[in-house]
Amino acid sequence: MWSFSGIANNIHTWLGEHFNATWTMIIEMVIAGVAVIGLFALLGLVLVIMERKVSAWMQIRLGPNRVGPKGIFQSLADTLKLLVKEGMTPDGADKLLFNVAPFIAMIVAMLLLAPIAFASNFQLWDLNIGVLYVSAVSSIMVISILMAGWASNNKYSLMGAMRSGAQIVSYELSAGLSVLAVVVMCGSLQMSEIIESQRNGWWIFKGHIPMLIAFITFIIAVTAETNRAPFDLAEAESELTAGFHTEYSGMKFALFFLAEYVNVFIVCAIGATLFLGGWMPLHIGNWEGFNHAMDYIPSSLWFFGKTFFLIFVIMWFRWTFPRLRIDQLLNLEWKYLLPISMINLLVVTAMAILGWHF
Amino acid sequence: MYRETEVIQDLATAGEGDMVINVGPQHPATHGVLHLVITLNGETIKKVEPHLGYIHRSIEKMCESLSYRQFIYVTSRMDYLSAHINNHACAMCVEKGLQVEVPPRAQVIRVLMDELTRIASHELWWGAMAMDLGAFTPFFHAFRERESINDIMEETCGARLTMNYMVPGGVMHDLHPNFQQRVKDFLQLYKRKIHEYDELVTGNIIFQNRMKNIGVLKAEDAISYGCSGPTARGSGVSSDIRKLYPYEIYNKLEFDEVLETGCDSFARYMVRIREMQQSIRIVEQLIDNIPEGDFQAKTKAVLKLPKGEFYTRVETARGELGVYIVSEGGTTPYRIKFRSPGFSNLSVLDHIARGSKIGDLVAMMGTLDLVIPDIDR
Amino acid sequence: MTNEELKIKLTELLPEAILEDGEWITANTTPAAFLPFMHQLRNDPSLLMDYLFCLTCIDFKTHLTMVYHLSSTSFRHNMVVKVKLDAAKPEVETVSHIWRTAEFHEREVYELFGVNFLHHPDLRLLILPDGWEGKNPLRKDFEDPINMIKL
Amino acid sequence: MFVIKYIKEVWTAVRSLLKGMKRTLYYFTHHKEIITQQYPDNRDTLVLPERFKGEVVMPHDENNEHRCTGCQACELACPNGTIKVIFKNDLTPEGKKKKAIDKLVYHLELCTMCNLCIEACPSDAIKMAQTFEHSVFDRNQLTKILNKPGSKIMEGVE
Amino acid sequence: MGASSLIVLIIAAVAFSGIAILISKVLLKATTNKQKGEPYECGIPTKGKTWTQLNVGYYLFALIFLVFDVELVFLYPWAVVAKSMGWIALVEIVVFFFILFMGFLYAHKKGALKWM
Repeated sequence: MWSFSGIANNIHTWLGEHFNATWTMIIEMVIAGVAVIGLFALLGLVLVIMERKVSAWMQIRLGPNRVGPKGIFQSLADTLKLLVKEGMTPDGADKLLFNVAPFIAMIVAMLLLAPIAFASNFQLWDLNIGVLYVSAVSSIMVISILMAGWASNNKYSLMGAMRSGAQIVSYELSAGLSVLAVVVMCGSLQMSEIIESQRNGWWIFKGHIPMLIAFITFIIAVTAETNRAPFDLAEAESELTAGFHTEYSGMKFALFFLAEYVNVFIVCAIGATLFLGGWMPLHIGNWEGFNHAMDYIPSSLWFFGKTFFLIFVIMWFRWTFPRLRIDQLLNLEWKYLLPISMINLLVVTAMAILGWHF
Repeated sequence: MYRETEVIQDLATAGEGDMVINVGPQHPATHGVLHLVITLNGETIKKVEPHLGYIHRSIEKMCESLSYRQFIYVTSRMDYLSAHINNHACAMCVEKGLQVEVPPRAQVIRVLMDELTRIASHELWWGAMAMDLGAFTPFFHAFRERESINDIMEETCGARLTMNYMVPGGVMHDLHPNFQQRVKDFLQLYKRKIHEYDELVTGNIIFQNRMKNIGVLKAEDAISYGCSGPTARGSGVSSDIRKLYPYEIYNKLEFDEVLETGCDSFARYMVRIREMQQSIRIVEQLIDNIPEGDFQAKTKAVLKLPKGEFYTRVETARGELGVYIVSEGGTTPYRIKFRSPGFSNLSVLDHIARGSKIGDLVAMMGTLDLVIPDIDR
Repeated sequence: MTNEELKIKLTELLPEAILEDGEWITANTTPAAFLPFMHQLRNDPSLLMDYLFCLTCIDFKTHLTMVYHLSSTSFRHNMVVKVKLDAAKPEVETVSHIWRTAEFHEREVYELFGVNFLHHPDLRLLILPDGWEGKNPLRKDFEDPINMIKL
Repeated sequence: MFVIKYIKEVWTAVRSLLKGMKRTLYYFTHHKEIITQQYPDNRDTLVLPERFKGEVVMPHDENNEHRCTGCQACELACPNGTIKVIFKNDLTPEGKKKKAIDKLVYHLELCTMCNLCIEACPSDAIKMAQTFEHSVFDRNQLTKILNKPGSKIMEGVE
Repeated sequence: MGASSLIVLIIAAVAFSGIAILISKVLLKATTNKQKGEPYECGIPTKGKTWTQLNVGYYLFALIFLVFDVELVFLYPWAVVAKSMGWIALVEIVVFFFILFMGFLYAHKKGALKWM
């Protein structure tokens, strides 16, 4: 059967036959680098057109439909437009921080790709603290936003940056707590082991209602962490015009934009891995025939299907809800999500010890 | 044409840790070229200072050189969302001076058009306000209904926004033969879709939290600030000119003056939502009972108002519009004053915004339903 | 209160005011007697003119006339107050502390007609650009050769 | 009690949000409800109502004759000075001099489509056309001469 | 690929962004003028300094966050072994959460969780 891990292995053995060990490693690194860049660019293009189509259909309009068949090349055209725009730096800005900020956003987004299992046995680095790594690295994101907002020398940017600081920092807690629910259940921080523990069913089904609550708090928290509506206070276009990236234009803006979308993809991928079984196919009890049929679908398709479903949910939020106010946003976290996920974690622990799950 | 000295003055009065920030004239939430200078302490608003005049065209001065037939068309450009009602007010004021009796058919047509305009205006307000709060989808949903009203207008009046349909003595054309059918279609569409407003916006918990107890305007303040229309009625001040000083055939119609006692942004929101239903009620009463007859009274080719002063008040979608004509007996008005609802409603913004968050300011501006050409004239 | 009753009441309040009939009673007063009269209109328990719905000015070339349209939200009667001002040096007391809406309207009249409102809390330009000098646009003698197009 | 109130609060909030999501999902799946028009593509089928006020035109019949007597009623009626009538002297067949319009200049860029000129015209010489694509690269092109070159007034129109 | 993948990813991110910005620099000739360099504030020149002290009402959040984040880091190793340790883990975490929750309630009562 065709699979990503097969391709990776083939390349590895072919390189091993023709080159020595050092060269093999270097070439593999180059291939990996090019592959992630390609994935990055492709994700940006796909997610942007997806967002535009989803929003259009929810808003009873057609959406982009001129560039290419059904408008699928629209985001390519957008990229070209952004390429030829001037990415200028305002006169009063802190030039170094201003120009470094988009790089940091990109590096964070890129680093988060490392522990994600795209298909069975297809993972850049299966480190044994995968979940902790994700929550550690993702909090660097706030630094790039703060840098961008501060360096712009623009009042709107500054306020947007301050807002997002408070926001991302707060929502990290409930995201972390809901991730811990899964960790308690399977007793490991390693991505591959978490996926393996879901061979006989996904955690969202195996863990009953507490797991569902954990999943919902996770989705809400990561929506807030990626600055997506209804938690897009850092941008809040009707209040702060464009928030922290008001002064950014051209390619520097595009990098922020891309980083945002890739972040959405990553958090959805994490969510899919932890709660929906990653690349694991859907298996129901002992329906042998059904389970076999499901196994024939490639694991990468399962992974991307689940991830894109979660991305759709996050887009769905965006195009349905009004934006929260900053104090309400923090109220939601501190008065609702945090206590709920704390109690939920206790319930999950009790369930794990009692073995009240499949 | 920014006023540099004024911004500096605001800066001078700002205290320690305060930030003076300009919202507008190029800002997505001000729906036009409104310029607010806001003094902020963190996220909390300490002062809001509107600076106007970016699209002031001095319509009052222009009207002084136009004849009584011509000046009506300029007023479409004031509050362009209730252009019809503006024209209606001017036509009524001229008729008052000429002492012309408007035929019953024309009266009914005018009222029908006014109410359709009111619905269209509130639809746009609804969508735009939801957009201010960050929900984009309602805007397009509102436009679906608004568009069908615009189509009706286009068919009968020949334009979609600045209709120029009212003339002194009646209306310019008779109704289009399709008019009744199209309006009935619209009523059906509206009734089929009205519950979506509730699902998408009104009932939404985020929306309610953004609106309730925000921008509290007490009744006595509303009166003192000269608020009118939904802004005043949200504070429980009865101010519907259609009820208090009925014009045309409003005293023969059955409709309620919508009053809410919440005094906050949500009350103002609910007034407009319920007002749309009252307008629907009026349209329903009239659409099958349009009397036959002339659509325009006979008037002279050149109109001359007698020496004197004439004042008419009408209820536009935003509140009370007063047209005050001072005539010296010539063919052009000596002085015209438009008492626009937006101007008075804007003056209340500073009062209600103090002490609230910057996100609330946007919600408040949304519920005041500001149309900048109406404020600037 | 009907117009007739209003007329009797107003003669009581301010005997020297010249009352005109019309759709609404018009009381002509002088800048000197103006402010106490307005106070009475607002506070007299049988009048309670608490709603100032229009405030404007008319340039009659020889003089300026301030026009105040008042209404009562409790009794629903309306009336008009007029004050004649000197064209060369128009000055009148502000009413912005009686009706808050007057603050904005008076600023508008100040810049468009050049009427000086005494004791106004914040008499600055509202509509005209900063540093506007010269004549007031709504005066009859205003000429702007660049922006005004004569037909 | 506090806990029950808390849970109730959360539940009503979530339900109100789900209602909104149900509505958007409905539109996401029902593409028949889409109302946008594909404007430049539907030019051929786009029919504007006959009363639509697009621009002022002067209809000519097949003999290149119009109905304008040059009475200037439209010029007077216009609030913006959009129409200017320029005269010339024509010779009638009997050899007499007769005043007739040379050019009826119409400034589209000034026109507010108020329809007053059409209402004022005593001989129905002008009417509103249903065109609306008026954009040009040069503002001068918006100044139009309504009567065609060499056109004459129709017989019997006074 | 192991830890070396992090180096690859960082290089890839920098290369990607750098190349994109370089391409856009190459593709156009930038012109500058005074207005262009001004910070955007709705078309009005900014008055006053942007980099001033400002009251964000956020510093208290930062402190509370710090408390909770440290707690969260402690929870990760606990979570891994919780299932194998059995009831003792639950009791431990209940006590831990109880103390934390008291602190949380204290902060709440003090009004530290209100946005100023």
